[in-house]
Amino acid sequence: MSEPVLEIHDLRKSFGALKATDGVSLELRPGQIHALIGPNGAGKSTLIHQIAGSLKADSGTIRFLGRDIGGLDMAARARLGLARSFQISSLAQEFSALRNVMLAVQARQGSSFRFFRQVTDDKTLTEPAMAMLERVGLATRAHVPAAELSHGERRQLEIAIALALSPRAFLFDEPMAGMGPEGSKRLTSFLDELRHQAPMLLVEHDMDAVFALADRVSVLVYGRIIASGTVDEIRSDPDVRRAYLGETA
Amino acid sequence: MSLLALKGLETFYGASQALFGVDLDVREGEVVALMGRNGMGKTTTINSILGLVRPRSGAITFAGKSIFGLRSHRIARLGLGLVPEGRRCFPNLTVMENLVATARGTEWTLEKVVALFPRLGERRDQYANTLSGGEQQMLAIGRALMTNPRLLILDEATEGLAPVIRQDIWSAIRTLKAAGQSILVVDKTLSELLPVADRCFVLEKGVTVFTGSPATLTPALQDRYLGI
Amino acid sequence: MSRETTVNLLLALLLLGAPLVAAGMGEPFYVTLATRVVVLALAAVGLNLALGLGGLLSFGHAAFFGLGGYVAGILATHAFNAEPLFADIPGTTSMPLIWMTAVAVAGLVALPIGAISLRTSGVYFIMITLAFAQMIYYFAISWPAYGGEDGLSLSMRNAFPGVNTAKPLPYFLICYAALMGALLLFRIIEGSRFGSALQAARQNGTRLAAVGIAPFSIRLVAFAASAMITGFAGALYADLNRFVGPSMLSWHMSGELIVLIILGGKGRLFGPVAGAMIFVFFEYVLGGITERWQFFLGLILLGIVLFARGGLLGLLCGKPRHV
Amino acid sequence: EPVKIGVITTLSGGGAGLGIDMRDAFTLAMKQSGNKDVELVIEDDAQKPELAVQIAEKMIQGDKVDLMTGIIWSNLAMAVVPNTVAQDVIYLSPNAGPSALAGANCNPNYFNVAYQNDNFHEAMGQYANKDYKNAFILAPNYPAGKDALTGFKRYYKGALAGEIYTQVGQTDYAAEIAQIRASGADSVYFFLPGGMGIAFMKQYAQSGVGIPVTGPGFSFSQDVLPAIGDAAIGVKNSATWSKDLDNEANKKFVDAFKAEYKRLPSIYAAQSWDTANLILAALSKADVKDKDAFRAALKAADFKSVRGEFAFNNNNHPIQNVYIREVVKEDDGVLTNKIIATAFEHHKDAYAEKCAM
Amino acid sequence: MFTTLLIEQLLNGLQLGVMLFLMAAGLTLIFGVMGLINLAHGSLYMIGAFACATVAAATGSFWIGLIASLAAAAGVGAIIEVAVIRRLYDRDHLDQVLATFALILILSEGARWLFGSFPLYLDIPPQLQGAVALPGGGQYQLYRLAIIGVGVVVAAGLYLLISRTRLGMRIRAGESDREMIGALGVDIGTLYTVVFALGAALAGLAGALVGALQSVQVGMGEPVLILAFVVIVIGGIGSIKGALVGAVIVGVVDTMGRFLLPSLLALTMPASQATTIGAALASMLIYVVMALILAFRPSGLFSAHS
Ligand SMILES: Nc1ncnc2c1ncn2[C@@H]1O[C@H](COP(=O)(O)OP(=O)(O)OP(=O)(O)O)[C@@H](O)[C@H]1O
Ligand SMILES: Nc1ncnc2c1ncn2[C@@H]1O[C@H](COP(=O)(O)OP(=O)(O)OP(=O)(O)O)[C@@H](O)[C@H]1O
Ligand SMILES: [Mg+2]
Ligand SMILES: [Mg+2]
Repeated sequence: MSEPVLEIHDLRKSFGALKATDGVSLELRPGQIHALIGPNGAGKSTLIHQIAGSLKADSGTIRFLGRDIGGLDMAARARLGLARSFQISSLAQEFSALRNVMLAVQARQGSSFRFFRQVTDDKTLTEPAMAMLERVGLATRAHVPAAELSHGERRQLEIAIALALSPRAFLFDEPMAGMGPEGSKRLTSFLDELRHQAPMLLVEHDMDAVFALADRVSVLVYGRIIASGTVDEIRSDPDVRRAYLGETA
Repeated sequence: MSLLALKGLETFYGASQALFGVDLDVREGEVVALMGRNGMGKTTTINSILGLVRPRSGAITFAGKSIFGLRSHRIARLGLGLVPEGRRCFPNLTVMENLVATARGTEWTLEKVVALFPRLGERRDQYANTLSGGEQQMLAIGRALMTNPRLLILDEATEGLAPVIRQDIWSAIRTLKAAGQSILVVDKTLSELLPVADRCFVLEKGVTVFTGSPATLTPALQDRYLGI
Repeated sequence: MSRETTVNLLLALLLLGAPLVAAGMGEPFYVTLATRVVVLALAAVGLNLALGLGGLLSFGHAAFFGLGGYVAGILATHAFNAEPLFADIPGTTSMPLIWMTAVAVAGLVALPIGAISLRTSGVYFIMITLAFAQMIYYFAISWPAYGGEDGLSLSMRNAFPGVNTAKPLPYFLICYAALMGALLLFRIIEGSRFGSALQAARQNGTRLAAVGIAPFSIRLVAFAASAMITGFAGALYADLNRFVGPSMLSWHMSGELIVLIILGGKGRLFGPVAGAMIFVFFEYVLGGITERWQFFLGLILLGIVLFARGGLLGLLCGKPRHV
Repeated sequence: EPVKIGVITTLSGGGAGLGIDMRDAFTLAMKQSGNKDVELVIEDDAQKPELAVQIAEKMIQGDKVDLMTGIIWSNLAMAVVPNTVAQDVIYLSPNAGPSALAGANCNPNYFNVAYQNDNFHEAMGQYANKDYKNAFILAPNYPAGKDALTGFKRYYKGALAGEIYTQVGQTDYAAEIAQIRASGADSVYFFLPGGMGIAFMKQYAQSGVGIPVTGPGFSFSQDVLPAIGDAAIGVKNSATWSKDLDNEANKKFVDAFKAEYKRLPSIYAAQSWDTANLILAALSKADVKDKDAFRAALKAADFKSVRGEFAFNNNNHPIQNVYIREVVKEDDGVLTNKIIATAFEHHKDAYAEKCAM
Repeated sequence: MFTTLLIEQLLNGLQLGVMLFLMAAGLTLIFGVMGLINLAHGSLYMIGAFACATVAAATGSFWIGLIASLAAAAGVGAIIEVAVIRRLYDRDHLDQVLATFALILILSEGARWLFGSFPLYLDIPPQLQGAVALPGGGQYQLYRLAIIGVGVVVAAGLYLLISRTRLGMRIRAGESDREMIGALGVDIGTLYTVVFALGAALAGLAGALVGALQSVQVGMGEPVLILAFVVIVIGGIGSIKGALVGAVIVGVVDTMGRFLLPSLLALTMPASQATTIGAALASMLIYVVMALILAFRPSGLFSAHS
């Protein structure tokens, strides 16, 4: 099997007495969608934050593309090719949807210390950005300021921004949240394609999506991975059913 | 008689119109589902009811009284409890403070809410901005319950909740319904929503395009209005 | 042409035309008054880069304004007294040299101040920048070498090759050209990749970092560039008044620069210009009418905040829109 | 064509009281003279140097004034005076006499009708020799404060129990008062203008430290005495003028001021009154457009000063007496000063020698 | 000898700190808790002092003056809130800066219009004159002790109000999301008017109490404004405990700096130079301390929500 793109070993983070992640290890391999599920407050977002660099881990290692990225800040990790979406959308509110995506395109192209060329006439920015909006179905809303988008539309924009970074791995924190039934369906097939572009660590509570997409599922409870395996293994695991799934599935 | 009734509601954001004539009503003791694709105006409708955005024309009555144009605290005090989209917990208040700051009435107490969501009890002195997404969602629901509303309005209240908790919430909704609580719900999971709803309203581009019982919302209609 | 462009053009023409007419009618004072508008506007354009685009509400920009002024004052004094500055570096009365020094000094001081201040955000940023400015202010008041509280008076205006700077109109034109240059620079920066990143940093720093652009370095560069423009304006102000004193460094000055920006319209190209025009105009006109002028100035400012959202330009041109 | 006099003074903000006294006395003197050929242009500088500069430019370039006067504060004077006199406009200072303008940088267009900043302090230093051997001195940490203590020490021969520079604008003096109490001083000399002085005096009195206090006349002038209250009674202070100074001009002035404004005049009013009368006297002798003649007429100082004998030194600063006054409460309960001694007669400032005029 | 003085100066610093807290208390409420940048705080402080001085002069009683100062400042505060501030909550901080800057101009000139340009007389009430013996032989002024007492009581009261009552929770909730607290049935508009008036009354109280130690004149509020902001920010916005600690740090640092720096410097340089340079450094000291604290703790010592 190929080398893992992302490799986490024994990651820990405490808030006071609370162990939000308590010795988490996992791997993400090329072409893979690795779903991370678990009850609310289990530490899934905390884990994403630590991988993306918006929270500093107390201990443990994070290797990305064979390199230890534990000492890098969030921006540096993003430049290496880690794209993340936020559980609660986080956008440049005054910028239009298009400018939001252009920002990502600009970041991917390299230095932002360019003071002269005007971004709006720069086709190397606008065209790829527009293409991304088209892919997520937001093209008609391209010129609407992010603040005026509906909740679901903002979620779609988050995805478009992550796409525009052409990352080497995606970290998605509940991308389905806020999508209507139709949106969820579309996004599910969209993510399915996306795995060929880059592997993905997917945090999601929408079990239909998880079971449809995941190659591997890890279950996080109270900061620890209590089970990890294929969809079928996880579905039938009694502990997981008790702690998380309930009587569905 | 309807507890809440909307007639021909139109709402604008600045110059752009979001609602073009929404009709909706909720009867006493009923669970009503408000549905529609993303961006069709569900949240705008709810915000218009509560006076969070100012509707421009139409009529809104609650318990026989017109609440159109009233300030939102007056509307809320008449007995509307909101679980808003995106949770909107008060980040600089602790869990406990979020719950008690706006509490009114006696039916739902802190103990009952904690019994419904034990997680909130465990986190009672933590600031809301450090809660996990799902914990914030529970908090928002608990907070609305503690205002003991006559009509509870849930805007995507199960978003981001783990399946077990979601089941708890739906069963709580069923319990509430059984106790005679009126509820207006927006939710994307039809499989869970339709069984509890008494009636459905579907919005498309800011207009009510369908009204009827869940049974009459056929798969064909679902496909047409909701894209399923 | 958009409405805002038209309004901007009119403001620029008005600001140029009025002093030309005044000079033609033998009213040199109005030229001086217009120069004051121009220089204050320039200082505020500098601040607007940090504040309007970057959301960095610096309450300490008077520090850079005053430093620019003191650079001009100190260099000129040393040249006048023929005393070397340090070792054998002499003073100078050449404006271009003074300007370059002022810009460099402002930038160099802004870097460490910015590097420390940018660790904080929001109101803490306001206060820490104020703290640095206050340090410099108290230092200037009590340091006797350059006049302390009494300030430094220049015996004459510094020299610009080929221009008689002592005359109001040529000096006005120099300042006007500087302002237009700064505005052009502002416009270009605003639309550039750097400007995009800077504005995104204001709206949502986390978002910016998540796409791989570190907000800190973007903000730091913007803060320093902003200080440099304001420092430049300070040097011009010193020559305009032929005087520098600690009041240029005081928090009132910082506050006044902020007020100019809000009055005109925050983050808008000509906001500082419009703000400086109305502020100086009212200060001048009311001061001539009544001894209670500050009372009425207050009422007018209050009227503008309450009823003209987004300042004067907001009133004239509506909300700004990003493409 | 009338003679235009530009008056820039502080009419708003915390320091407005001084400027208002200045302006009121000046306009009153002009009114009483009956001279119809004088036109006053009065503007408020709000105690901001840059604004004062702007107004000065306007008066010179726009109003084309012949003379200027009115500034209260040293730092504003330093901003305005050098440029004004360089444009060959005559400036008469009714208050503030920074040392920088008295020595090498003296100017024939600059007349100081008030005092050189050090004068009051020198007088108190001189007088302190009589009773005190161990003085504690304090002033704010800015040029005028340093000039003040330098001036005091120039004549004071005893020892110093302590010397402190306080913060500009400081409002709480508990720490300094504790130091004074602990210092073993036999007297205190302080120069703290405006609100700082009021705060210090109140707190000093409240603290119960009994060591006698002395100060320059500004801190016990008519504009601040009511605010200090009884705490000021008995304090000795130095000044070139006092309400009870026994001369014809002064009686006329005090009566006229009281009648017009229903309050007692302050030192600033007195100096400003003198400035106005000096100008009027010069105007009656020379044409203001003939600068040389007019400067000579001013320099002659041929007017009746409320301060008694008054002449200009080579640097156009006064030669005058400096008195020691004591704060008393009059029968009607009003606090005021009474002269108890003369510290200097025909006093000249220390910088005149450096002036080439 | 020196140690007694040192102890006395420490006490002075502490006292100055509590006095600063008292001056900052109203601002803590309006700025720290409601999140409104109110530059006119100093003007409200001035109004309190003027009202107290005027009424005390007319009635002969400091205490009636004190009540008048509370009433006047609260009244002006309420009017300001309803007429101006209320329209600014949903605006940018910057609009608040401009509006309250305008209010400074209006209130200062208005006060001068009403009360004249000369400083007013206000002395400490006879009941509080004199000193009390401290254990250990020292003496301390009664009035200053009373100020410490009031400061501590105000601190405790505010702390309880903000963190223990439902009212306090609602105020804080309103700061973070006005719309939402309204949608939950709280009349946040009226609540904020009341709270603003309360903050103003506290400013007025401080003006009256501290005014008896200072010069009561136009412009007296300005240095207070900056210091009050410094105190709150050092302590951490929104935290009453922080404001108190911040105030005491500023008070002690400032006092000890003024007292010790010149003598320390005198060890290394001529005395006359040491006094001026020492004084210069002392005046910069609190800002240095503030910059240091914020550099290491970017949201103050006890930020309520970091
Ligand atoms: N800054 C913090 N201080 C204290 N506790 C925190 C902080 N941040 C997170 N926590 C706690 O850590 C736990 C893990 O939170 P996290 O957001 O990772 O959960 P999650 O698995 O993403 O949950 P959800 O599915 O509800 O989003 C939660 O109980 C949360 O309350
Ligand atoms: N603050 C706003 N300003 C301008 N337009 C807005 C604003 N909020 C929403 N809109 C627009 O109003 C329309 C209706 O939005 P609304 O949020 O009500 O949709 P929704 O049905 O709740 O969608 P979702 O399922 O995505 O939450 C959308 O087109 C949206 O872009
Ligand atoms: Mg999460
Ligand atoms: Mg919605």
